[in-house]
Amino acid sequence: MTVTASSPAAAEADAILSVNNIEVIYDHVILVLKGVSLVVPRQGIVALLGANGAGKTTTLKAISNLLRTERGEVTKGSIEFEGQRVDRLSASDLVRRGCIQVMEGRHCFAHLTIEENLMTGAFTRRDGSAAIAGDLEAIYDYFPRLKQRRSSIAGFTSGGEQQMCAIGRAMMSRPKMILLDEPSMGLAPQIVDEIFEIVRDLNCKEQVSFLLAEQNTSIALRYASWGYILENGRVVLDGDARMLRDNEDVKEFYLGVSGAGRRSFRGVKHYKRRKRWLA
Amino acid sequence: MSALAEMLQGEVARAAAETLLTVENVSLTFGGVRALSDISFDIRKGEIRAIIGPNGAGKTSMLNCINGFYHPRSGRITFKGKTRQRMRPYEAASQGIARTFQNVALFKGMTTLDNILTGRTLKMNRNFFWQLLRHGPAMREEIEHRIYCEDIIDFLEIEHIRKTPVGKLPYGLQKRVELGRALAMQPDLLLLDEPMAGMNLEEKEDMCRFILDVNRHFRTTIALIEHDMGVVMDISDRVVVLEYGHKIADGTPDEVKADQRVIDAYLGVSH
Amino acid sequence: QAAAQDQIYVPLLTYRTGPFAGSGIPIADGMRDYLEMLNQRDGGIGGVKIAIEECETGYDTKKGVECYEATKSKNPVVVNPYSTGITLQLIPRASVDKIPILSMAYGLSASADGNTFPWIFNPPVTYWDGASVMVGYMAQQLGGFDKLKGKKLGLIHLDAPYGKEPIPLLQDLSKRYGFELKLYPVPAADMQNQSGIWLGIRRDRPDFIYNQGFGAMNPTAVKEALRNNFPIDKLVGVWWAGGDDDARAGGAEAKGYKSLNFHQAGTNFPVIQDILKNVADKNLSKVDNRNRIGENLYNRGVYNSMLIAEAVRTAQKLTGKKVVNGEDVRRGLENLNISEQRLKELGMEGFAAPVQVSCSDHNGHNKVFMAEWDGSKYVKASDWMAPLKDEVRPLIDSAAKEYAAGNSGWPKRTEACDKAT
Amino acid sequence: MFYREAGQFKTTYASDMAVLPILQDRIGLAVILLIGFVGIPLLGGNFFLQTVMIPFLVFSLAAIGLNILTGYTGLLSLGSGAFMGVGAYACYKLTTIYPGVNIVIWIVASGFFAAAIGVVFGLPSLRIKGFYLIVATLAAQFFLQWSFVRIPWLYNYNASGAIEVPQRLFAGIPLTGANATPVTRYLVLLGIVTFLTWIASNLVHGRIGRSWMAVRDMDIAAELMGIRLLPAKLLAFAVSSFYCGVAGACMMFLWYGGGEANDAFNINQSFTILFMVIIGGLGSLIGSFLGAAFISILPTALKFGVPALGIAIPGTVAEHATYILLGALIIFFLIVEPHGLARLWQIGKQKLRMWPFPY
Amino acid sequence: MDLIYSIFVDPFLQMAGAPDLLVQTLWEGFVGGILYALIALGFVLIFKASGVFNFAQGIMVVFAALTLVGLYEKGVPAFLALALTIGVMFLIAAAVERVVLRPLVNQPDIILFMATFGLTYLLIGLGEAIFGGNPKVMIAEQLYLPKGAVDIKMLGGVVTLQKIDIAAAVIALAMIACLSVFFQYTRIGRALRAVADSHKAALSVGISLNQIWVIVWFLAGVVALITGIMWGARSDVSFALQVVALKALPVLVLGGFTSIPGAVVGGLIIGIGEKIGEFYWGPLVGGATESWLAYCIALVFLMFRPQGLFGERIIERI
Ligand SMILES: Nc1ncnc2c1ncn2[C@@H]1O[C@H](COP(=O)(O)OP(=O)(O)OP(=O)(O)O)[C@@H](O)[C@H]1O
Ligand SMILES: Nc1ncnc2c1ncn2[C@@H]1O[C@H](COP(=O)(O)OP(=O)(O)OP(=O)(O)O)[C@@H](O)[C@H]1O
Ligand SMILES: [Mg+2]
Ligand SMILES: [Mg+2]
Repeated sequence: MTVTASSPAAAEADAILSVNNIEVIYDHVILVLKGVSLVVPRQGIVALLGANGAGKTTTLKAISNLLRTERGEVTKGSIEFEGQRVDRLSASDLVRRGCIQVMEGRHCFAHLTIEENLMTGAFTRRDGSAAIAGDLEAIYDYFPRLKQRRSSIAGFTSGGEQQMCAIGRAMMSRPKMILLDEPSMGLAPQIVDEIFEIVRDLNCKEQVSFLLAEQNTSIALRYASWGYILENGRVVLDGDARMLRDNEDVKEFYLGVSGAGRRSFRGVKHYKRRKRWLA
Repeated sequence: MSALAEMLQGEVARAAAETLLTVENVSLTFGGVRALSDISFDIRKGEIRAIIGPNGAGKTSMLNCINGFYHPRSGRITFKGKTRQRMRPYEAASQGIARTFQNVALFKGMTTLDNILTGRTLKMNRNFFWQLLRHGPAMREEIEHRIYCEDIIDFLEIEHIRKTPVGKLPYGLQKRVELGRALAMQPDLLLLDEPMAGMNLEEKEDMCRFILDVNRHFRTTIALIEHDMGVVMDISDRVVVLEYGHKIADGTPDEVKADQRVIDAYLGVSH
Repeated sequence: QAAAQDQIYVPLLTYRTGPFAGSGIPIADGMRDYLEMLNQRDGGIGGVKIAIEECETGYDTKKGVECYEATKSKNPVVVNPYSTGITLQLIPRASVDKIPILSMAYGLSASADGNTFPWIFNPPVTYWDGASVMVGYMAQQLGGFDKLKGKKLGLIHLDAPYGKEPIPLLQDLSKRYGFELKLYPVPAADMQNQSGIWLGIRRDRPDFIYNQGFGAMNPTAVKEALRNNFPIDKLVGVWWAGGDDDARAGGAEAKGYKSLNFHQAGTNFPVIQDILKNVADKNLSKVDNRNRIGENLYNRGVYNSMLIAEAVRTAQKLTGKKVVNGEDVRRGLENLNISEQRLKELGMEGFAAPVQVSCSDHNGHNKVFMAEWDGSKYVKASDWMAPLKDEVRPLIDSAAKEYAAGNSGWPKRTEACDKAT
Repeated sequence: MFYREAGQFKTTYASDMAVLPILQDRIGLAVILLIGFVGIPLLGGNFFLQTVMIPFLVFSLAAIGLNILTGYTGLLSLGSGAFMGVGAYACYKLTTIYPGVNIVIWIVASGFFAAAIGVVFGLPSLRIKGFYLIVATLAAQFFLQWSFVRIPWLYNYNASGAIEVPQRLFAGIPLTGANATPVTRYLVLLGIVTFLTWIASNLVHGRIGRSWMAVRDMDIAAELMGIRLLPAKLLAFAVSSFYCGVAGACMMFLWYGGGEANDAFNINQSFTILFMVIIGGLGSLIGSFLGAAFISILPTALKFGVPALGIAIPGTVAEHATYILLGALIIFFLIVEPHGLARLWQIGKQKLRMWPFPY
Repeated sequence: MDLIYSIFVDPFLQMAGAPDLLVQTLWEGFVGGILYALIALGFVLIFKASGVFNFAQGIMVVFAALTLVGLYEKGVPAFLALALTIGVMFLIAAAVERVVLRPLVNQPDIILFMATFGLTYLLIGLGEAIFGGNPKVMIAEQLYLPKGAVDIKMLGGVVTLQKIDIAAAVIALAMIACLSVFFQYTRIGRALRAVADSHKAALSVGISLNQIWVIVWFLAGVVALITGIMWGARSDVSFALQVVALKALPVLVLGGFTSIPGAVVGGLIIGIGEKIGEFYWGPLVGGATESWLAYCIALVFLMFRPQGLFGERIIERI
């Protein structure tokens, strides 16, 4: 059963990003995405949810054109950013156009210092060093921890610090759209909240759109306006975030609230098996 | 049902009397950075001990000290009654400490099964010449361990990826394989570094179940780093809280949850 | 069709590529052009066309042996390996395959012993001969063998078996005549990077230096000698260190650089004129520039092919057959006797010294001379000098014995010797 | 469709852990062995055996050796040429000192000498990693090569400075020396290669192979799993050098039949073997064979095969074309499949499995 | 006893006895080191910018020098030939980027290393096909490189400095200074280091590898040309020159793969070390030690600093 409520017509008209029925194959033989379509409205925050291996990361990489570096390719469908086909561009072209990805698993430049890492984010910018320095300060304000560690070699910083660095680095490019892959991973709860606050901030103040692949469903749905649930390379459910939050199945399996409130992790039953939307 | 649970609890409590590992006054610095200063705590046999704290607090560094990857500048670590200053990581492994890593550190070119079998290395002792033949005793040994690993694979429900190279697995499964590899070592002390990062609720629940089962059935002592407070508070017996390399709290989940310093430093208001 | 019944198949293992191509190209051109000239001018040897086939070795032993294997089935009358490494490989095979090996003034010195090596020929001289001439030359310059006492001879050599070859002989001679021998080995990887070696030479100040080098090592040595103010006329190369390119790198200042030689450079010989007329003019030569005909190494190729042709001719005479095979040419080589008279007929008067090879002596230890670089070409700068055969021969005999002993199962010579003709 | 495991159930772990669990693969291997031991000696001429098959087998052996070090253990080495040299000289010394012992025994035994030397030069590998390790192995390469010239005892003080291979019999037939026919040499070599490949396959599929791969993929984690790095790396060096050493001995005694080892075992040899391993596929035994075939046979095939087709090209042009073509093919194959021919082979099998569906 | 004397005492007595020779040896070592550094520089440039260990640098040196001399022999005036050669190097850079690097982005180092070997084969084949295998004489004079030597009387002897060596040192040092500044203090420099760290991450922040690679390979090509001129002037221009490029390996490793100053310091240590070693200790073991001494020197340094003198720290974290 597909609960797909058709996306709001307004968003359709002013989509910053639209992915139309793409198929992705790795290594010429492994079919991972089997027709995924999604739309991110301008100035929207869209969450991409799904279990491990559903294909969230793959979708984001397909959009940012990083697939090719992993011997994957988009074999069908099209991807449009601001109304133009981008699936034949290079990753750096896309960044220049204002769409940047924060990769899952941090990927800082290990041998560069934190500050140099952040500065590489500004590589495509042409608006002068004063503006860049200003943004750098802004990022240090968001992440004071980074300021403390600014001259440390990134490879030696802690996992969470690297995660902040990766997010900050992407923000340095002043994008119109950020593809965030698991931003909350490895961050302390406080920081997670802060990050999502930043997301909201950027979204409101600077009109940055977001596509979030996130495992922390409850927080993602709290901040997003629209959500897609991916399973096995297909979109199985999508809808308004509030609607998804109220969906019983989503509640049960993604939010962990059953009738009696939050479940305890200690009491998890062995035989429990999640209902799959697809066989 | 609850009787059984109580019985289990009681057993845990009895075992808890014994300490497995004590950390005394451990300090660690990198250049100018004080990663750990004067940390002391202990881990009792059979318990689940959580280590929490903000990013960069020194949690991972603490685990690294325990299994010999970092050498503390001062302080003592006593494991199973033996105190040591410096030791090589493989010595820690051979004494029965296994761990998983924050940044998945699987052997990317190998299959799931091979990764888990690697965990059995210390338990395999047919010598080089039998290995050359891979028949007779060597093969028997190999099969014996294979059976053990198959049990783990079964337990972790990763049968379907048994022969897939792990490099291409999604992140969550990689974490699970990593747990399997650590379990294969049949450790006395299992160190888990953010085992649930990057998982959704359901997968976290699965993971909790595995951890609890391991703890209950194999009596494996577990030290756990995790940022999901729900998980930590639910499954751990005692919690240490670190901040900027200092210990700021130590106690049962409920005690810690109520500690004002912990709330300020780490939990924030929403929890 | 190369091995057709009415042809004499002469494969040429050459190297026009690889790091030693600089020496390989002129030699290959010379060898080829002389045989081609015979085909054009005389219709071959004794009326039988020569089927010439080049096989590229790149001076690489593996490829060389491949070439040998590939040509073997086409009944070659003689094989010229053109690399010591390849020669060493082919020596044991020759007697089995019944193909004579002509390694002209290179290869295994011991193979001069015809009793042990009936199938291998290395005329006209061995490296030991060359080194002995060097000592003789030094004595001559100083005014007699008795003046050698207390002098220093440096040997700069490639640090490989080829380069080390003269050492035992020079050691013997240095003991005998009381001069000091200094060794300067140049590692193959550092052929073009000799400044360290030449510092040592500066320190030791040898009176003469003998250069047993090859390829890129030679021009570098000449340049380094100049850089280090070593008197260039005291630097003498073995014949393989006498390429035009070797000296040319030093420019005009290299004037006076010497190299041993057993044939002349230049085009002033009827034989070279014939090549120009019958080959180059008909555009049958592969040389990229006509001026290179007559260069030293080109003429070496010509000389080499002359030996081949004469051996074939001798074989035809001995057997009465027109189309000869490997065994016949082996006999031809054993009876090779190129006299002054014959040289004249060949258009090589003054080009080379007479050569004689015998059943027991596959080398002949023939005369050589000193060629000198005059700034643009090599000229003859001494009389023909005979090697110190008495010093060389015992060394060859013992080396041959050792070789046979080391290769247990080395066959005793079964091939009969022809009566001297 | 034709290649799939469907219907082949494994009821024991032993059968699941077999190196070739699929029936079709086992049949394929049997066919290859049959062709190798019977077909080729019967049908291949001497030229084919001598210039194609024998070099191919020798290089395969060396490539297996290097693959164990570089492909399985992740230690980059440019010293394999010299380790082959050690094997060749060891075999030469052994058979000249003890001429009575069967040469095949000495060929295999010479591997142990190479292994010992390999261990010595492997010692720095504990501290030095990645491309930096090249230096340690290059030191081995150049130092050993230098010793081959500089220590006359190694070549029995021969005037030629070369290894002079004496005639040795095997079951009454000459196996080395001038009188040995290519067929005998080929068959014995094939026997050695088959045996050693079987051993290598046992090693890499067992505990030791796993610990090597663990060291390769993440040495820190491997150590934390209880694998001691130094012994594991040194063992890899030893086994790898053993294979290279045997390959070197085979090269001198069964292929070259003597020669200047200084020249034969130079740095280019080391490079060649490394390329075989990379082109073939790091960490794959089949890859070692495929790589050896590609790099050792292709130039020969181009050189002698093209003229045989009736296209007359002068030797030099052919040589240049060979270089250009070989270079282009290397790049081409890397682009098509960076993980080497072995991976291409696997993907091919995968496609066969799916056939007639694309994926 | 004798051995100890000849190892530990005699060489130093020799040094003291003939200080002029010692100075000369040091100078030769210095010059040799500078020349090594030039080759190593080409490697470093490419390694720093793409993490590619460019085996083809040696053949690029030969190819550049051959193009220069070959054009001159065809009658092109020397400086025009120089300009044309630079153009050719640019074309090579562009072609390499397009054909080799772009499809291989984000592949393991060793694969890229292997690809550069394919490139080496290609260039050898092309070079020999175009220019022939004959060695050629470098047109040093036509390029107004100085000739001759300066003799300096000192320490009771004469130390000879070749003018071309002095020129080589000056040119090399100037070039190295420029490149260091470029890498350390410019935006592009930082981007290059990022690329070397991780292709994928660099792509994700929008660094366009394509342009950068062309720039860097072109720079390396120019360095190769200068190297070719300098080495060619020392001996001649032939394919054998390629072998010398191997010597850059210990230099690189010693200095650290990613460091431009490292290439110079490494070059000097190796250059001077091997000359002194060969000159004073070489005769004890029969000479020709230069073939391996460099590697052993580098090995000794590495045992203490596994990342080389100036290399980036090796990051071991879990
Ligand atoms: N490079 C690759 N080659 C082959 N298969 C791949 C590759 N990368 C990913 N896959 C496969 O694609 C599928 C989707 O993976 P993806 O990483 O997109 O999942 P995900 O939804 O991001 O999961 P997670 O939440 O664990 O990050 C998985 O089954 C994975 O095995
Ligand atoms: N090898 C090292 N060299 C230099 N600094 C280090 C090293 N290892 C850790 N640090 C520093 O020590 C501090 C503690 O790091 P650690 O990784 O232990 O943090 P953590 O508590 O695990 O944080 P997170 O939750 O973000 O993973 C960090 O600031 C880090 O930069
Ligand atoms: Mg993902
Ligand atoms: Mg951590």
